[in-house]
Amino acid sequence: MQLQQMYQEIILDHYKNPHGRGLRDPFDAESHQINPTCGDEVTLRVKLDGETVADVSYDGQGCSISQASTSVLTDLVVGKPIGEAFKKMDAFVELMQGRGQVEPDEDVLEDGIAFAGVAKYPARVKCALLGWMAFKDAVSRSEGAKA
Amino acid sequence: MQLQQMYQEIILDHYKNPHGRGLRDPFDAESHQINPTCGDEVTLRVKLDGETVADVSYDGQGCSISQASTSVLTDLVVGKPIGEAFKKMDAFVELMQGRGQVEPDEDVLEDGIAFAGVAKYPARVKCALLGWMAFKDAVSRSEGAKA
Amino acid sequence: MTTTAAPLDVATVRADFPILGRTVREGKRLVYLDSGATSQRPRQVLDAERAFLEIANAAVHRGAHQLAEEATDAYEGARAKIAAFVGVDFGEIVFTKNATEGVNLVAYAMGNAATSGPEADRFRLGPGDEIVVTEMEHHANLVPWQQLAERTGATLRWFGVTDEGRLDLSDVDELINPRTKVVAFTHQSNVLGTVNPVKSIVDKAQAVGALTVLDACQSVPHSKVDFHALGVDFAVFSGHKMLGPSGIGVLYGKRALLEALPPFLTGGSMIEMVQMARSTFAPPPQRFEAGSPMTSQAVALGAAVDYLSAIGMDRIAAHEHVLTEAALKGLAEIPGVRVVGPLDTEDRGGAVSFVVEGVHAHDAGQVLDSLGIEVRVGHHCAWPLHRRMDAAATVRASFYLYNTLDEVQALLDGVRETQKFFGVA
Amino acid sequence: MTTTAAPLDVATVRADFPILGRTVREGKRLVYLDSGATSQRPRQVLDAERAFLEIANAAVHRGAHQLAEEATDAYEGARAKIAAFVGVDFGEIVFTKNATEGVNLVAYAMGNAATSGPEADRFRLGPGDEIVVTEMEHHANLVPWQQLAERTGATLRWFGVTDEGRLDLSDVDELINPRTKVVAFTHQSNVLGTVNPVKSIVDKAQAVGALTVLDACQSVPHSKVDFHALGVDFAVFSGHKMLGPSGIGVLYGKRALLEALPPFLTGGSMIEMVQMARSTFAPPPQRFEAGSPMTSQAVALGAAVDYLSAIGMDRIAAHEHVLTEAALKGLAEIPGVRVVGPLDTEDRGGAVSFVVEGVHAHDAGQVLDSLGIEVRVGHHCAWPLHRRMDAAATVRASFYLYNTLDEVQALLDGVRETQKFFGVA
Ligand SMILES: Cc1ncc(COP(=O)(O)O)c(C=O)c1O
Ligand SMILES: Cc1ncc(COP(=O)(O)O)c(C=O)c1O
Repeated sequence: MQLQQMYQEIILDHYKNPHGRGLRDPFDAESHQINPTCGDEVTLRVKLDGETVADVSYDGQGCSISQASTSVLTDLVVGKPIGEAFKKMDAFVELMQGRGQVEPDEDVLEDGIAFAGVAKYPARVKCALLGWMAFKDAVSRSEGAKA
Repeated sequence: MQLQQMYQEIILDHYKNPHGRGLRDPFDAESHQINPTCGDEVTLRVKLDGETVADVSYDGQGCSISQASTSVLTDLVVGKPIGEAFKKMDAFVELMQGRGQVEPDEDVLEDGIAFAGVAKYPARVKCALLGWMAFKDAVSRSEGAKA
Repeated sequence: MTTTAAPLDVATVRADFPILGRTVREGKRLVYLDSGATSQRPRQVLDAERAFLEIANAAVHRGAHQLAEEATDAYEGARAKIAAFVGVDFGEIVFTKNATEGVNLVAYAMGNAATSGPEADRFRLGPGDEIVVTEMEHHANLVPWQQLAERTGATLRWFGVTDEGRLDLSDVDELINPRTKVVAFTHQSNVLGTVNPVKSIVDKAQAVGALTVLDACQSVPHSKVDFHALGVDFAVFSGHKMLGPSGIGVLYGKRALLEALPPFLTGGSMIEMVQMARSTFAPPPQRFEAGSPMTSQAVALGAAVDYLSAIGMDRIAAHEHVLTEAALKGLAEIPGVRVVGPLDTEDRGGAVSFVVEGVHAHDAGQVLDSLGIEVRVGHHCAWPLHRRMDAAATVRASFYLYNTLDEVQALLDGVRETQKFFGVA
Repeated sequence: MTTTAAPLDVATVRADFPILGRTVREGKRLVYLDSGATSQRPRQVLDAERAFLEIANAAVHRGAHQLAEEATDAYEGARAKIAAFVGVDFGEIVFTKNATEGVNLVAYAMGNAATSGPEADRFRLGPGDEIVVTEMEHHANLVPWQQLAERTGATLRWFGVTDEGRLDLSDVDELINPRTKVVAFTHQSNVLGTVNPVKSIVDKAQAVGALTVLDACQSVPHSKVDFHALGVDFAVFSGHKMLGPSGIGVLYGKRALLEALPPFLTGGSMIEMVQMARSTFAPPPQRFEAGSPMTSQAVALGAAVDYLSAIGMDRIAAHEHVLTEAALKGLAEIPGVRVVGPLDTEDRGGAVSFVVEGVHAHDAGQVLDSLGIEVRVGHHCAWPLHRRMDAAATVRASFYLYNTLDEVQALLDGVRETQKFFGVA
């Protein structure tokens, strides 16, 4: 059944038990993103330590896809150099915009590969990217603040 | 041939030899009417003598239909009581908007019955009514001026 | 509501709609419950538009040749039909691209009164003047008024909504006051289904000399509506929600008001006289139809109105009433489901929005979609209303003449399935 | 102009257009020479629209169900095709109801800059600023600028036209000056056929920091047009003049400009966030597409672009070139006929307007119509141009890919017949 392909166990697990959820101090920058079609929102904070993503904390409301993908995000980027985090982001965006034609690399995306099925539903791609857009925005703000 | 039905000899005669053409003094009111789709225009003056249409004079540019119908107008209304002139106008308007279904009364419309064929061409009805609209407007202005 | 006419023969109706025969998602039969967003088109409407395009297509109003005559007749004939359908005069109907343009037309034209002559005085707005809307408006009947307020310095005010999803009229005499210039409100909410008391709001507005603008997008397609009887000054609705094409909407305006209203979009066909430095404008409705119009779309909307009229708006309303009642009753029986909007069918149309506790609307919609049930999820362009009703997003089922009780049952089963899938029941 | 491609097979093309098989006025074969007003539609375009409506019709962008996905893909797929057709990026194409709305959108959005943030500074206009148009504009690219000037206090100025029907550029350096904010002009005149030197006007405008708005209504349907290569900031064209449906037009805008441009029509689908008191707006192109869009019409316009591309715009231009040359040559041979516009085919498209001395255009059109020849008569929404060319009204024949040399001959014979009927030759 298609539905199970989309809602992989991994996604439902992250949805029910989100990693790193809650807004924490200290942080360098915060971003608030909205999905205008459904009103889903995420507020996400980034704390950098030199070139490393020291912490990502977030809060928000939204569907299982947006919540789970933000949870996976924290697993993927916290503790990583910014460059590597952005590579993972690019890989995730490519996967999501691939309409189910892109083969995900588990070494890069880890639990993120579970979203491959979501990529077949264009209306849900925005959900999966909501947290990532906030992350991108927050990093550029914190870099901007430092520059 | 349909064309001859539309362009009755009477119409072409009035077009080539218009009656009462030229702007004259004295007059009580003047009206300027435009056909916005083709830019045709008529300027028409009315001189009333009590309840009687003493004179109608006009100038303008336009197609054979608009020019001929204004020429016929002067024949029909000059020297007539306003009430009778308006009855003729109503009969002419009814004829023109009748899509060729209205049988014109020669006693009322005289040469105006020649326009029966024009009524079949909705895009030309405005042309045939241009002078009449100016007449109606000028009479109401001159009555307004006197009231 | 009772009706003496024979009930609708849904099977016959459905046979007119080619799309209803298709399947979705691994061969599931299509259960289309999203007519509140856009309706489907019967063969009769598709055929009418195609016949026009294959026989009489030409520029309307501008040509003197036979095709242009035939096209103009078809276009203006459609206007006459549509005017009769909503109880108004031929010259009171303006074609727009959608209802949204209709609201914008009125709002911008009012703004243009600032640079118009004294005939436009009653449309002029400025600081101290008030514009009144409601908290249940679709964005289409809210944002244009926010913008008009911003451009003119007028103040935007609004009616609240009760917990039951009814308009809160308790402060009506304070809200509609001598400073009020316009009262813009919806006839039937696209989320709650609520039908508002138009006549009494119009009476209040008229008493203080305020204009009324009715959003009739969700009423005209589903019941007999007569704008003259309602007494509103302006009203808008959309073709695509009433079996007609996308790309065409209707603005109704009282003749005397349209005659005094300044133009909005300008260009060809709406002018009286043009010089390089200035222009004058044609009388309505032409004044408000700049450029080449939606010709074949108007013809098709005329055919849609014929189709609806042949069936009868009362029968359609009665049919939807039955479906709505079944949906409300069925949802009430499912624990953990909250209907957002009136729970009974009194003054209520066939939009049924709900929340499945513990399941986000997007996720619920996905499960329903996997079963072939096409509903809408989100805030349905009524975001402030969702905030008011304490729902981030809802699932909305909306019914039309081609829906069946079986489909309502499929929805109810689908909701239970959703709860099971997400482990909340 | 020469082309190496094989010439157009007109007979095959004509077979695609159902309407061309009909007769008019007592069984006369239809000679349709009014494509400048609106073109006819090939079966391929009609079929594409119908297939969409019978299979995938749904509200786009707002739904998460399968129909909505398919409809959104079809709609956005059409945008991609149309963008490629005029050499621009996907996100630079905004769908409007017609070209007229496109010009109004830019003009009103510039007006809205007054109440927008600093990002909109470059669109702001006021007393002392100048808007430049030309004397050969269609009302659609003239009246909206008159109105904008009136609303903002800016000054409207214009290029004149020479006796030959060319833009008079002698005062270009005076007209386009540091006070100039916008230069709006036509690519190809719908009356004269004149093709204007876009690139050199754009260069002048850019040198003073003025925006350019190109009316491409008569160029895009008839030749290969690349807006990026032309360098214009904004451009508009209409679907119905290029084998597509009525009710859809296109606004092109450079990405960076669209991003900074304030909204025009407001409502659903164009918002980012809505609260009762205020809203923020989506990025382009959505920001400029309020309300339910022209979904099936976009799909059909995509099919029209496919059809035109398959034949090849160069071949279409070459074909029209042959017809125009024959018409100009033939009319020159008839005493008492004056062509209004360039007499040669250099930088000239296929609109051929003329005056039959002694016969009003309406009367000439009537004789032609009685012979089955459908031309347009009047001022063709370019009234100031007609005054300038000293013609109250003209007869206009306009050609497209489905017209033949036989039809040009029919026109020439018809003109002689007209002279005979009215006794002027
Ligand atoms: C040169 C030109 N500009 C603008 C327009 C207006 O196009 P539309 O009526 O489709 O908005 C037309 C056609 O009518 C035209 O020929
Ligand atoms: C109540 C209501 N008002 C306005 C609209 C806007 O209609 P449209 O998108 O056709 O302009 C809709 C539908 O989307 C609606 O349901």
